[in-house]
Amino acid sequence: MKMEGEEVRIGIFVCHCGSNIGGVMDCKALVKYASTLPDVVYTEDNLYTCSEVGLNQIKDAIKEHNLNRVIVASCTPRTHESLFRDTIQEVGLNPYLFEMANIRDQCSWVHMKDKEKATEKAKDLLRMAVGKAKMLEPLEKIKVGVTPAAAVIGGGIAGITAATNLLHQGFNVFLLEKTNQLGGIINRLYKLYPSNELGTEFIQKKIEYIQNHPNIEVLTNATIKSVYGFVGEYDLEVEVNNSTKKLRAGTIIIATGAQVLDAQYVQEFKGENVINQADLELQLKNKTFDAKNVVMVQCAGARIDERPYCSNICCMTALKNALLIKEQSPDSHVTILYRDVQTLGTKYEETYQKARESRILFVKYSPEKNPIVENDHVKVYSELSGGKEISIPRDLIVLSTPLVANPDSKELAQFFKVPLEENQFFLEAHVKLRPVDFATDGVYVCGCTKWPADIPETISQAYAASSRASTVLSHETFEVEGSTAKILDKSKCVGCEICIKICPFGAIIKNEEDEVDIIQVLCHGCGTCGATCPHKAITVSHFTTEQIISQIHSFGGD
Amino acid sequence: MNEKNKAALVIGAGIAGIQASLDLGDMGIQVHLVEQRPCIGGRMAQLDKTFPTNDCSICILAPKLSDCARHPNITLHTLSEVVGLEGIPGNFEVTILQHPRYVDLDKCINCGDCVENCPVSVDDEFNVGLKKRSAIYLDYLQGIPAKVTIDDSVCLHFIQGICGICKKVCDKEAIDYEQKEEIFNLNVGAVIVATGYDPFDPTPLQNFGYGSASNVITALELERIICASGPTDGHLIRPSDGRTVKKIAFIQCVGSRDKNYNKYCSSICCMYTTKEAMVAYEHDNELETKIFYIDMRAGGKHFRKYLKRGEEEYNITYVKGSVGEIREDEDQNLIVIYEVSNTGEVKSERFDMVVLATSIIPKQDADKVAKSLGIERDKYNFIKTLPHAPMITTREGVYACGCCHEPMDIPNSVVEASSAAALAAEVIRSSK
Amino acid sequence: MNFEPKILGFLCNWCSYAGADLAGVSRMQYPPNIRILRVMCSGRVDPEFFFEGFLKGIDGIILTGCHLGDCHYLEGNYEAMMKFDLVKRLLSLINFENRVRLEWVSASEGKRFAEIVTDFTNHIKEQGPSPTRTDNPDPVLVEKLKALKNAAGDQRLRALVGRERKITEQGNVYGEVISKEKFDELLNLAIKDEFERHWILLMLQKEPKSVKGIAKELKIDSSEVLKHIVSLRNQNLVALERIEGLSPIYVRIGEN
Amino acid sequence: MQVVNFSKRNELINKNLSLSYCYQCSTCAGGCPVALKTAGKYNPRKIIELSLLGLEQSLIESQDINIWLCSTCQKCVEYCPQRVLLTEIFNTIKNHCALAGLAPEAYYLQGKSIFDSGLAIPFSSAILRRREQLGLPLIKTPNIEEIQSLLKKTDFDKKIISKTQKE
Repeated sequence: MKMEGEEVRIGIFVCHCGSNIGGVMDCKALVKYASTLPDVVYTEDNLYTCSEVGLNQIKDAIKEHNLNRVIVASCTPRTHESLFRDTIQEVGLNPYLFEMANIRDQCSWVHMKDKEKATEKAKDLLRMAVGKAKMLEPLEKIKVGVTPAAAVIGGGIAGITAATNLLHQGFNVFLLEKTNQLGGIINRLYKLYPSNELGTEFIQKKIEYIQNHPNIEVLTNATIKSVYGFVGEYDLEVEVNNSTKKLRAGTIIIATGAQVLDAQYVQEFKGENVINQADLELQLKNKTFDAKNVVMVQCAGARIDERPYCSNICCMTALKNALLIKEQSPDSHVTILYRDVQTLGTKYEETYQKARESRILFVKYSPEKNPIVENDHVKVYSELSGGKEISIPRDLIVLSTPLVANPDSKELAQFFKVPLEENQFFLEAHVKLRPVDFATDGVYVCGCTKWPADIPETISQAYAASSRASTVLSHETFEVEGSTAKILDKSKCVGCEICIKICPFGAIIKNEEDEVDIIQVLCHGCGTCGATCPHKAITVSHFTTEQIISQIHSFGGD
Repeated sequence: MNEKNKAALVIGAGIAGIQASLDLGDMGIQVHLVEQRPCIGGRMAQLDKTFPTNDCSICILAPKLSDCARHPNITLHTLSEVVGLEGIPGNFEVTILQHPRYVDLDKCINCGDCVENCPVSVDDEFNVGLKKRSAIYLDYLQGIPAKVTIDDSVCLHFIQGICGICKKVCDKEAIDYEQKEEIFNLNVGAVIVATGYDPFDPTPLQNFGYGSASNVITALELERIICASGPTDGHLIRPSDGRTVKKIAFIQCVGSRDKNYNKYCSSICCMYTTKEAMVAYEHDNELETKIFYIDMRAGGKHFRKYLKRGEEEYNITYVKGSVGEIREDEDQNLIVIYEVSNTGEVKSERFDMVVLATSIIPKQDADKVAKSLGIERDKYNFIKTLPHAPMITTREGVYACGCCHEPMDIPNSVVEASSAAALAAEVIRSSK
Repeated sequence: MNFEPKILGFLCNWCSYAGADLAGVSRMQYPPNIRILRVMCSGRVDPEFFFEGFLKGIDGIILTGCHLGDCHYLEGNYEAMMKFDLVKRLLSLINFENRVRLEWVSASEGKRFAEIVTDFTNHIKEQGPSPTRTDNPDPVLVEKLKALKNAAGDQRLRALVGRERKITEQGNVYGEVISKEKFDELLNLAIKDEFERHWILLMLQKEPKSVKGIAKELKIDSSEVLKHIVSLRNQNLVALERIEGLSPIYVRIGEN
Repeated sequence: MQVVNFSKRNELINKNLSLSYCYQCSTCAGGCPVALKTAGKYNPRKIIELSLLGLEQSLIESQDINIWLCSTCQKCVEYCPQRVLLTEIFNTIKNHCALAGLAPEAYYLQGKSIFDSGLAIPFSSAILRRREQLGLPLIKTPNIEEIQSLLKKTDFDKKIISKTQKE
């Protein structure tokens, strides 16, 4: 695909890489061969093409011989492509008009004993590089403007923390809260671990701070009605107290939290005076707690077929409350029926030690023989005694019920086109290395929205989400690689939407005219859409079908 | 974007330090990333796979390494350490000591000629001593910067004044024996500490036989053994006789949750053990694995599902309860003595290999680092942080992330790295 | 027997290409027959590419990507797997399925990459040169390959495979999930149809033919050919040219 | 079905705070030579578990687990990651049993011998003859009164009466 009116002029630079390539294959013969290839107008070999000398030679040759494509045959593009691209750009050549032939890592080094064949292979690789280079097109990096504001959805500790950090960094924030009050779950908690602070005091200070900040707009009773746009420019329509409000933000942070499963939904442990940890916290907070024999049941409604996950925070919650009970009434007896005590790290394991030393009794049970709640005692089959039945006196049962996803999580996820996992928690881009990102750029997640997390964890994640958001908001424009998907021929598209469905980044959409369109800033350039489109209406720049086929043909020979 | 912005200092270029640097760099803030070792990458580079996705560790790390090296806002200082920090948040003066590499970074092309010809052979730290390296060496194959380094503590030129082969064989004239230690100062607005952890040496736990029974190894050693680019090319074989392994016992909480050594929980062992057992099984589908645990700690995302898969698809048996003793028989098999806790029965069972999930401990030089930064440590020697904002240290403007302040897995380290970056950005941006 | 096969390797940038580089850094030796073509993701590899390669006399083609779950682009390698499966099914119609391979190679598996290449090269050596590579390739085989290439580029198979994961995992537009077995059955039928239709089109491109004439060359039942002709006529790809005796003669129309 | 006895449990913890440290890791059982020999019939972890639950009936009355098999080799104490002083806890329990007259008969006989003669193994004429043949010196008879007053101070005399003797 030649540029109109311009003849393709390819320059080839063969690197000896000292003896790494030069010691194995005949670089002079390679250069000679290269000069015979079509559209090649200039060739040379360098001892080290990547050295200052080598790079200058490339630049000089481009100017002198009017080269408009450059091929370097040397090491691997994974380490050196960017260097050579920058070099040709310095003398005004579009950086995408560059191609590499990997004749070291994938040739001289792996065929050291077969010098002749290595040289033959290198020739083929050069020919293939020419095949690609002659089809290369100049590409521009894509830029979109960024609105320096974030919309934070959810006014609990996660949302408040993220919002505060962004305010401190100098950005504007819209904080959207579904209920009429900020603070989320913490409003209902008594004391917090591991600091033992009062929950309300802890959160009120933070709420007051942001409410008085000039650069934030806090919207309570707010429901999202619609979302348009993409990274840099999201337009949200929000219903606030029966009126519609429109706002624009460069990034979105989802911090909607989760819900505590109510004790009544746990079939296994029904009975009089059966509550959950959240209820217990309210009793402790309102000083209505009055029980002598308390039995807590861990994993109540969790780690079962219906809800197979561990809710992560219940062990520490139970330990905290058990210790508070012991503090309040040292003569009471607190028993914790557990499956595995989850007290990771330094402080939590210490809490578990402290709980044992404070005479809290721990009994391990197995779900095959669940504890049976009776009126004044609990029958327990201690797993460590081979399921022997023992009875524990009780007047109160506290179930450690899991956190469950919000019922409207699916709806919210659809607004932002981000995925949920099987328990309806939000699914991040990569559990390992992109824990608060989504595949869709510009949308971030933190706290219990994505998995049960305690307060310290939630705060860390909230800061992390604001950091990620700041990487976008800090720039006036958001820039992406030029090698993205593009529609080749609109008339070929039949609107089957297969590309939309397979794109993991949400980069392909149907626009207002009901036409398939690519949001280039969201495209990561994998090219799967191009390989998939039934009508070949879409391709990916820099790895177009024509370019690849040309490479294949160059190898196969005509 | 704003030239008035102060730079940030990040200490430690493991996954936490790298993520913090990338975030700050992407925010348009200049970053000085200081790393003690010759290459960046840290512990994660040593791992074969990562849980719960069983991603190849280097595959997902390598792009971040090169992003870091190529980032216009990030300056790498390898073989360097921070020796002093003066000043106030927004205006710190930091002193850096850079050790000589004896190799010109601009000239070295990592061709390996010097490495091939170096006559010295010493234990390779990256492969936890399971492999040898030369005195001039590349930290690890995929390491960045992809440049060699001379270890002057073993190099014959430096200890005996002889040899000099590397200098002779280097076409690029990259070897420079004259390089000296350098001390320089940087002005930064905020500091992020991400110095990571060391693995605990289980030798003192004599009942487990590490150090005396050669087929008792640590989890990190297994990680290298099963890694395709490790010392055995990824063949799961016994150190004693090279025989393939058919039955492995994994023992949890080795040195962790133990008042005699480290009272705390190391947080990651339950999960990485299952991962190692899975990966080992992928090497040999006849492999039988038992994992001895006290409490199976799997609260993270999809961790329970992961363990279930281990049990159902990878022939892993989870045994509640730790092990009393490990004895070695005449064939160097290991006899593990343990209680079947639900019956109370005590059994002895033969295994080909035993893997100890050793705890995470503060870095050997945690003391020095903390002193030079003027920050406090907790009773375990980890960096002390606030309970509700675990990145905030005792010195304003200095933040910690990852295992330097508490044991944690990679996702949490990455989260904390980003959050430390957010806090550092607050300081830097409010103190222009 | 000094056959040096021509082998093409499609490698994804993030895992496999890095693994191949690692083999180099580690100086692992393998046969010099492979030529590596870098793509960003194994999912980029269009089924057509394989046929382009074989038509140009390449003897074996290997596709490698990140291990499942490791894809840099999340799920591109799953898409690669679906497409490769289609390619294999198509190639089996001309007994070429042994000339392609799909492997997962991670960035740390330099040795594994070298082993795979060695093994695949030896395997292709055993297969012998591709019949298309000889001086005088069997024209029927070439026609078949062309027909397969066109089938792989045709919207019907592409749409089917493009929807495969959705249909077999999440369900079709009616919400019904079709089992993998059922899907494969459908796919095989479609493959057979498309192959025959594209072959017919190529044939008619050269010269108009009767149903009987086509059936004879294709070695399939006339009723099958008639079915194809009806379908192709509906698509405006074939038209009735004339009637010869009692036999209608068909001709290729429209663009290629 | 036994009921968790919080006062028994607290009583034991009050005597040995380290009992509360236990998190039931099984290291003691796995490291116990007697447990290995008896395939776990004697099992230090189970004794600790029963103690934590205050299950007096199993622990003392019926002696489900034979606490008397402990050889006091201290391996469990050495290996315990939580520094539970198992053998001390066992002593407390043994003393409970002894006082309740529930210890094995041999312990009472031996205790009585110490109380009566100051000797764990009383002289027999055969031993004395043998010593003479080997030219060993005569053994001095200890001051029984002194010993007995010491033993009484520690309630030893009350512990050496077995259940059968009581009856």
